[in-house]
Amino acid sequence: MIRIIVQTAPIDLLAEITQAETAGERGAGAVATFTGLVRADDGVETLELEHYPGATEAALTKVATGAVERWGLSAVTIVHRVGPMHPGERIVFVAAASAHRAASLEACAYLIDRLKTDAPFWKRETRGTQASWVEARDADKDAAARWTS
Amino acid sequence: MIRIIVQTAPIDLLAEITQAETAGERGAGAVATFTGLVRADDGVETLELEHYPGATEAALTKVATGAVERWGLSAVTIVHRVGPMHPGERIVFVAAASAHRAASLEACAYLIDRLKTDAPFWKRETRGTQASWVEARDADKDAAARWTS
Amino acid sequence: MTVTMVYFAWVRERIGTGEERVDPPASVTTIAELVDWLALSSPGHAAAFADPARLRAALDQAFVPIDTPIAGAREIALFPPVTGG
Amino acid sequence: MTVTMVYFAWVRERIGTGEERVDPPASVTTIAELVDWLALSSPGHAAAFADPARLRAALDQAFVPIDTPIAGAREIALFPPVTGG
Repeated sequence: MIRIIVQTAPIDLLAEITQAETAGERGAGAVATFTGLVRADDGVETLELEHYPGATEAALTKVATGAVERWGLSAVTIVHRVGPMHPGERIVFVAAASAHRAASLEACAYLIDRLKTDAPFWKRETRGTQASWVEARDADKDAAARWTS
Repeated sequence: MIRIIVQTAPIDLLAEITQAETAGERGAGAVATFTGLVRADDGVETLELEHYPGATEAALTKVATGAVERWGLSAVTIVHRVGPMHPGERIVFVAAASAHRAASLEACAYLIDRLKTDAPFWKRETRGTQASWVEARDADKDAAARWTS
Repeated sequence: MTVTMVYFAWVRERIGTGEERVDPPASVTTIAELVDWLALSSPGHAAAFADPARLRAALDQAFVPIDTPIAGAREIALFPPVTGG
Repeated sequence: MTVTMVYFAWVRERIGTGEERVDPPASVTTIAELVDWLALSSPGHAAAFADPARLRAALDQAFVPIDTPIAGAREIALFPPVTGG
């Protein structure tokens, strides 16, 4: 079961994980998750996420479908928040559920690596009166590329 | 911050993840988790977990400390349930929190791989009137060994 | 041919709008040529498209290379490299 | 020398107790030798230790190889390969 959500509301972790645990005919034996949070360690006061409505959901669905096909998962969840948020708040949550642990762990890493390069989101950071768009990192491109082999 | 718990009570996911997210001076930018559940797909009605009190906590602390040293994590949590449990219930929860995602994802896989081979837990499955001890898997030994390089 | 342009992040900010409909001449056949042509339409467009290496594109909501032909496109998006997650 | 033996899983079940205090002779110097000596004490012990390759050991709560010397040990544990997680 694939669950893709782009929302302005805070991410409800417990509901999302429980859903991933119990999705599918028999539920999962293993659930791996990744949560990305707004970091407080570099002076950012507000982080604003912009996205491309429609194209974002299509890109995330493609990433999720690729993971299900590759690892035979019982559930994939991707929840990405958009709009303004503050240090400590959750930006993104991904979960991969499977019968055994290796598939869920690998798929979870795949989901977040691909999401970073394949989904149309842009981050703007505000520090005091200074706003700046976050630059894309080569490391993200490298991380995504390792899954194409 | 290292948090090691062996308990008979159900695992409180939300409390554990929130704790991992906010532990440390500045909190985390990335939290990876793994949850193992009792599978319902092979006829098991009850799974009972036995452990070696004292030695279990020492072994889990050693695994957690190794992960903190290797990946510079802001938090590691390992919660393992013992006693009888049923299909769909959580057996084990591990979390690794760090500034960036690669460290948390790798550390999370390390924690569960090492736990499988290094911590004194034993599983007994009951199907109808038949109880049997689960056999150790070579795959677990191989998974743990890949982290020693 | 009329096409809807959509812009995101600093491309949108520099141009001053997130969406506009444009009608390029027949000589404009690829997204890269469309960018060069749009750069002439205002100082904002010129600033947004000053460094084409920093631009990414989508055609009808699917990511595509910047040299992709525009024939038949309904919606073309221009934006910086993505930074989600 | 008196040492506390602790047993887990099917080792415990076959022996019929999770803990006992034993007093091996001086000729018993390693855990492997202790296992051979304990196997003589009851049919349950014999059944638990019939296949030494399936046994794992801990000395004073730390995992050790089965040929580890027992000198100075307070607690020795014998159990099957672990299956947690």
